[in-house]
Amino acid sequence: MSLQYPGLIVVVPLLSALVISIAGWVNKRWCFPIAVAGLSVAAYSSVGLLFRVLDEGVIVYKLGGWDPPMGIAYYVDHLNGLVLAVVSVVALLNAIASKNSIEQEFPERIGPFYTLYVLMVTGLLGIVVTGDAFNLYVLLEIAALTGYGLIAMGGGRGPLSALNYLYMGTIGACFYLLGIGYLYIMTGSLNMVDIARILPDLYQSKAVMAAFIICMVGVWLKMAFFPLHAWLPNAYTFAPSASSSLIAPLVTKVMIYVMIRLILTIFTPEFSFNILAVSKPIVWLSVIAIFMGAILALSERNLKKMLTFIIIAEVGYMVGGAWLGNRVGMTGAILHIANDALMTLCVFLAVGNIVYKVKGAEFENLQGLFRKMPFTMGAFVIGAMSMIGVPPTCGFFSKWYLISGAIQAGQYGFMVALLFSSLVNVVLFFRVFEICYYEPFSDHHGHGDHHPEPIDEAPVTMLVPLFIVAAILVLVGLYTGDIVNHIVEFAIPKGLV
Amino acid sequence: METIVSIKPLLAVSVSLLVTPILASSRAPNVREAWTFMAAVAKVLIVASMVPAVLKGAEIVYTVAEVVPGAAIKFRVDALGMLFALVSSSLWIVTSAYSIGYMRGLKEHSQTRYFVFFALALSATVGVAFSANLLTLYLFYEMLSFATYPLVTHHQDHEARSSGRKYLLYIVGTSIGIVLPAMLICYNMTGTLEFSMQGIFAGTEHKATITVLLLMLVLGFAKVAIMPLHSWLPAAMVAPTPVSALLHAVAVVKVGAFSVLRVLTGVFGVNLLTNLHLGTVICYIASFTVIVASLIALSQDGLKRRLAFSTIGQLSYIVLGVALLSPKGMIGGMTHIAMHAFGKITLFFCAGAIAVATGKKYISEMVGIGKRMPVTMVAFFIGSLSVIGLPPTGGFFSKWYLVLGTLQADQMPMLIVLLGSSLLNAAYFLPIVYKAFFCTPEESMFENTIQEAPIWCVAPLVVTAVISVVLFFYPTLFLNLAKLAIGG
Amino acid sequence: MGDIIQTIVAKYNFWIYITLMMIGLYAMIAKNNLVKKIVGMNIFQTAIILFYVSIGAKRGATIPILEHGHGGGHNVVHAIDYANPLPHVLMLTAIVVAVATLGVALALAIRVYDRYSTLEEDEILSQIREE
Amino acid sequence: MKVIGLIIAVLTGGLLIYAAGDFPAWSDPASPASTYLSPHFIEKTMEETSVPNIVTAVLADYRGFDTMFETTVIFSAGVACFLLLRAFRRKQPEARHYRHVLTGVTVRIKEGTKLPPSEDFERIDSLWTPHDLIIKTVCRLLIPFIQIFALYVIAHGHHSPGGGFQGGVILGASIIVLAISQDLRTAVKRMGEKLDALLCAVGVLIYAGTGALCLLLGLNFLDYSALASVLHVDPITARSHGILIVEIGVGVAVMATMIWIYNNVSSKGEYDQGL
Repeated sequence: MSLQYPGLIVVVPLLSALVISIAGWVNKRWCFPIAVAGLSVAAYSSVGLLFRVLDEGVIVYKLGGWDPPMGIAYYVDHLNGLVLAVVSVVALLNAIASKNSIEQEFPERIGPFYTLYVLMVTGLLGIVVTGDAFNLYVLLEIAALTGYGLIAMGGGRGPLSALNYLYMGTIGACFYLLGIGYLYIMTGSLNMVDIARILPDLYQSKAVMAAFIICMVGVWLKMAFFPLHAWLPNAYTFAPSASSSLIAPLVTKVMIYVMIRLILTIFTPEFSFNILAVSKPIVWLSVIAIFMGAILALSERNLKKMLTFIIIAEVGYMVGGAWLGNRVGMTGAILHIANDALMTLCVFLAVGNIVYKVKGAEFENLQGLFRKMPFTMGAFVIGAMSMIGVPPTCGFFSKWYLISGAIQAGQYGFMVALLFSSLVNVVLFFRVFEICYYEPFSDHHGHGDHHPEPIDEAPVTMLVPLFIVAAILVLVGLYTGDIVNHIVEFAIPKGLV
Repeated sequence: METIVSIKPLLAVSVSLLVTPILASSRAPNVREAWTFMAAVAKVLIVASMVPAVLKGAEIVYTVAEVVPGAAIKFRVDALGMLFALVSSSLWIVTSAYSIGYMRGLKEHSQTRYFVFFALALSATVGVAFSANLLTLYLFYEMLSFATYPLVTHHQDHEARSSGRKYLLYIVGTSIGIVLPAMLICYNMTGTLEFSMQGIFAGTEHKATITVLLLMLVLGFAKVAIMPLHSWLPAAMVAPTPVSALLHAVAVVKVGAFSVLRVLTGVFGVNLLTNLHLGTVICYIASFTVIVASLIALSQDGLKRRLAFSTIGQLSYIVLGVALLSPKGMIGGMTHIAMHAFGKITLFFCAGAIAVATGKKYISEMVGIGKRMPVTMVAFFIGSLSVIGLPPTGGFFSKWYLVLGTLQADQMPMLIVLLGSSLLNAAYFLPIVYKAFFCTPEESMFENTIQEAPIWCVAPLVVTAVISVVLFFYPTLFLNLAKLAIGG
Repeated sequence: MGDIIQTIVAKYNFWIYITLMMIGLYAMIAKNNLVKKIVGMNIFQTAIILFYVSIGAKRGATIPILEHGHGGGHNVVHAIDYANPLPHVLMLTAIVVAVATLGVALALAIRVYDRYSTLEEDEILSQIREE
Repeated sequence: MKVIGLIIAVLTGGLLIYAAGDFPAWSDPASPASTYLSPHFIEKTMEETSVPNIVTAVLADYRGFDTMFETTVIFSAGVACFLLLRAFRRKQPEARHYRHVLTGVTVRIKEGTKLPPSEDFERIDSLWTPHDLIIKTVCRLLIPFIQIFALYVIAHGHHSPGGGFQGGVILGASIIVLAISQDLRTAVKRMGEKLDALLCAVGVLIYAGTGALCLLLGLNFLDYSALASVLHVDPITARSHGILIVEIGVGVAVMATMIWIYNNVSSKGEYDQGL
């Protein structure tokens, strides 16, 4: 069976999404177990696949039995093996954690909601696993369309934000499609490896350069890289908790993966870094992205929205790291895909719990939360520490590699931006903690346990996944060395030093 | 040198970490405090069990995780680390006892949280002591910063919030903004962060870069409170007294001092600093802090604030001693970690005991208090002597070696600084004791009946005072450790 | 001069699609009405579809359906006689995606209209500011 | 915004025009696109899949995986529209309008109440709905033909332009015509919401299920030659049959989704009054 893992990763969620949509019309209570079962199989196969890749190297899976480049093939190497495992695990944990909030927020629409949820995961996994540039586009649109639906469920300003996201997302995806068209017209192929084989003769072509630029811009739009980020904050803020804690950790990260795939596999580092020679400006752009993300986050008075601006800064980390043009920076960027997905999940799940209990994420809703929801806040603190970059949480180590890369590349601006953003994150998160911790202020000097507010925690099903994620943050941090030596090291082509 | 691989360092660090879930979930205060004691005793025993090996010159290492090539999360117990771990873990027991008396005496809220974070802070402190490289040290340094935040802001009122902000701003701001980049630059220049006698820069010639890195690392560890990055320490005095005692006389500030020692001896190495004449630079920075802090202390009326400024000055002794780069000076600096710890914690305990028994916080309100609380004030006297550096207390030895160190290094200005500041120390401590005992009945603000603080408060301070005296007669353990630490 | 004109004529398909695409892109960014933006989006997508389909064209070739179905289909087939089938396949997908996006976009526009009773972006924004 | 839009559009256009210089001329038989992969498709399709319509073969077999997701895109759009628009708490219309079929007299009944179902009265959407016997009858007559044509398009996709998408759209259109010519309620009566939703999923399920069946039979996902043992034909013919099966699935899914989306969008998810 393990030979079929690459197929199962995408097919099982797809089938389970279809079954959910049927089951939704029969009995709503079946939806959740089916979704969890489907996502578990996907998670199991992708972790299994990662271990197989570690043993055997790149795995090619020919869909329909056709040899690439005639047919579509999956290429699973160390890079997407890692991302696959992260995506599927994040999706599974979030599905379990958000059960209650889904039932609370829209009890009537459980069936279609889970259908879209699992379809979105299918799309994201498909984007990561595929080795065909056009197939990637189709899956991109699946992930996007389902994402619009999931975001617009939020009510209020949700639909408007989703519509804006749709415009931007469509432009992004179309740009990507156009870029692939340019590559197709120049090479006649759609298979990534095949394109990479043909391209070196065409490196001087204007059309190939344009293809690269268009693809990049398209992907940047989708990942909300500054200055193309305007759609993201509202879309993520007004989405319901269950959606935002799926979309926020995964979508931008998967798009970063696509960008790295474009740089490393399709265009090769030689072309991206040496022939184009645009690394410096892009790194400076990401420096601006980090600064802007951090500064804009400071002005927010809503926890969820604040986090969305941090995501924009984090996108800057990864784009900058990837474009530093050296091995260490790329290592940092790849590592940060995994780490950022996990820590974003952690904080968003915590916010989900908070919203579930106190019905809002405005700062004034947060008063006294350390007393009221100590477990949720405990996990939130770990997530926040990881975002700040405190060892031994994983956020520290990817930052470590990113900064090392910046030093090696002589891009001190990027180093300063990363440190600045860490410091701003301290301010941001401790501002939240202060509200949760001090307010309402005790008028007396706080002697004696006069009226301890009763603990009012989220249900266990929401807490356990949250704790698992928080624990993973620390564990991944401690195993950074192994991850880098056994996975990331092989994910980057030898040519990049 | 013999190297032993053992899990003991990890156990020593994690014993208080592991106990935190039990502390957090225990409902009855007695159970909670029993666990605290058990963890504290276990910790001391584990640390102490490593002493013989270390005294034989062996090193105990344990690698937790190989996170970054050349910089694992790794423990290494050497003489200097052992000295510090021994001091901090043994003082945890005493402080735990004192905390019980203090917290119950004042009926503080959120005692469970207090004990949990106290345990966390202790884990971090011992972690710093046993770190084998700069990365591990940074890890525990940061952990300590965040674990002590809830302790500093225990009262959860407006004042606590603003102090907490200041605390974070200085401590975390410097560690992320200065130490982290400096560490990364070191790492990228040399490919390692492992502490070693020769330092990691052996063979590199970038004098300017090294100077900048040195300054960044020395000032960046702001817990050592070298001026101008000192003002978090007086602000942090809003914390409950046991917190001030352990953390601001022992754990937090000493972690800062210890980190600087590690940076000077392990990262840069004595030889390099001597060759580049960088020790002198650090000496002048430290001596400035010594003098100015002592002068400010003179003018403080709040007892805890005066103690805080005294601490700032004393911390710079440690840095000064090591920066002299002469063997005697380094021994002095290192032993000062221990000697000052016992002396200063006694003083803080006394301040807390006074607060519990009488509610007084200002020195001007303490005239004649010796009649009311004779035991406490005698202990205070002993503590003062130790901090000033007079026999028969342990503080004498560290001062003595510091003075010898200046002579050995031929640094006359430093000798003057040391002697001058000792006079200042005496000037801001002894009047308190004098006024406490020798005043006319009219001046006395207290009735003439003896009424001490609860036994849980008094016993610890008596113990630490006695230890301070004992250290005068038996200083060999710490002196030997310090001698080993400088490699002789 | 003749060369330039020849290039322009020889690649007229690209100029047409680029023009259409610019129109679509402009409409998506600059138009105030949400539905007009959707229209712009469709023009944009159509331009790309045209671009792809025009890649498939081949001089002197016919549609890529072999003349003989069952039975006599074993004559030699020359690639030069048939148009490139791949772009057509790809664009079937892209058309479907465009339709699906259009459906979702319209659904969202309806929801927006329900809430704000207008589809003009500036009016919606002023309503949001007043909230 | 207008200026920004103009600048962006011009910049993009400029880049594309600049790049177009390197493109092969239009309909150049020597262009890479025409010489690299497409000859293989053109020359080998018949041999490998025994489908004369190369587009169909590439669509459903060589790149069948794309097409499966294409169907999934449609499906997710259907679900998304449903999720976004479907009003679960239906608002009672302020008034209902009925027309007496024989006389054409319209009756307006105020909120809450309704006429008992009877042969004589038909419900109409609004007062101005015209009494359009000709349109209704013509459409009624046309619809069966449209549907038969649709089935032909699906089934004959192997040999002529057509296939699941095209046929499915035509099928869907036949029902939509019904909804337009009569009213939405009539169409929904013929093809209920639940049926729509189920058919959507079932259509994609046929496709994905065929693929999964291949996987269970021991070959890779969507490798129709695995079906040879089930269909009792040789592997090449099995591919041809496999293509037909998935095209049927596509047809079902596209039809149902078209109708579903139309129903939701045209009635704001209330399934009462259409356009």
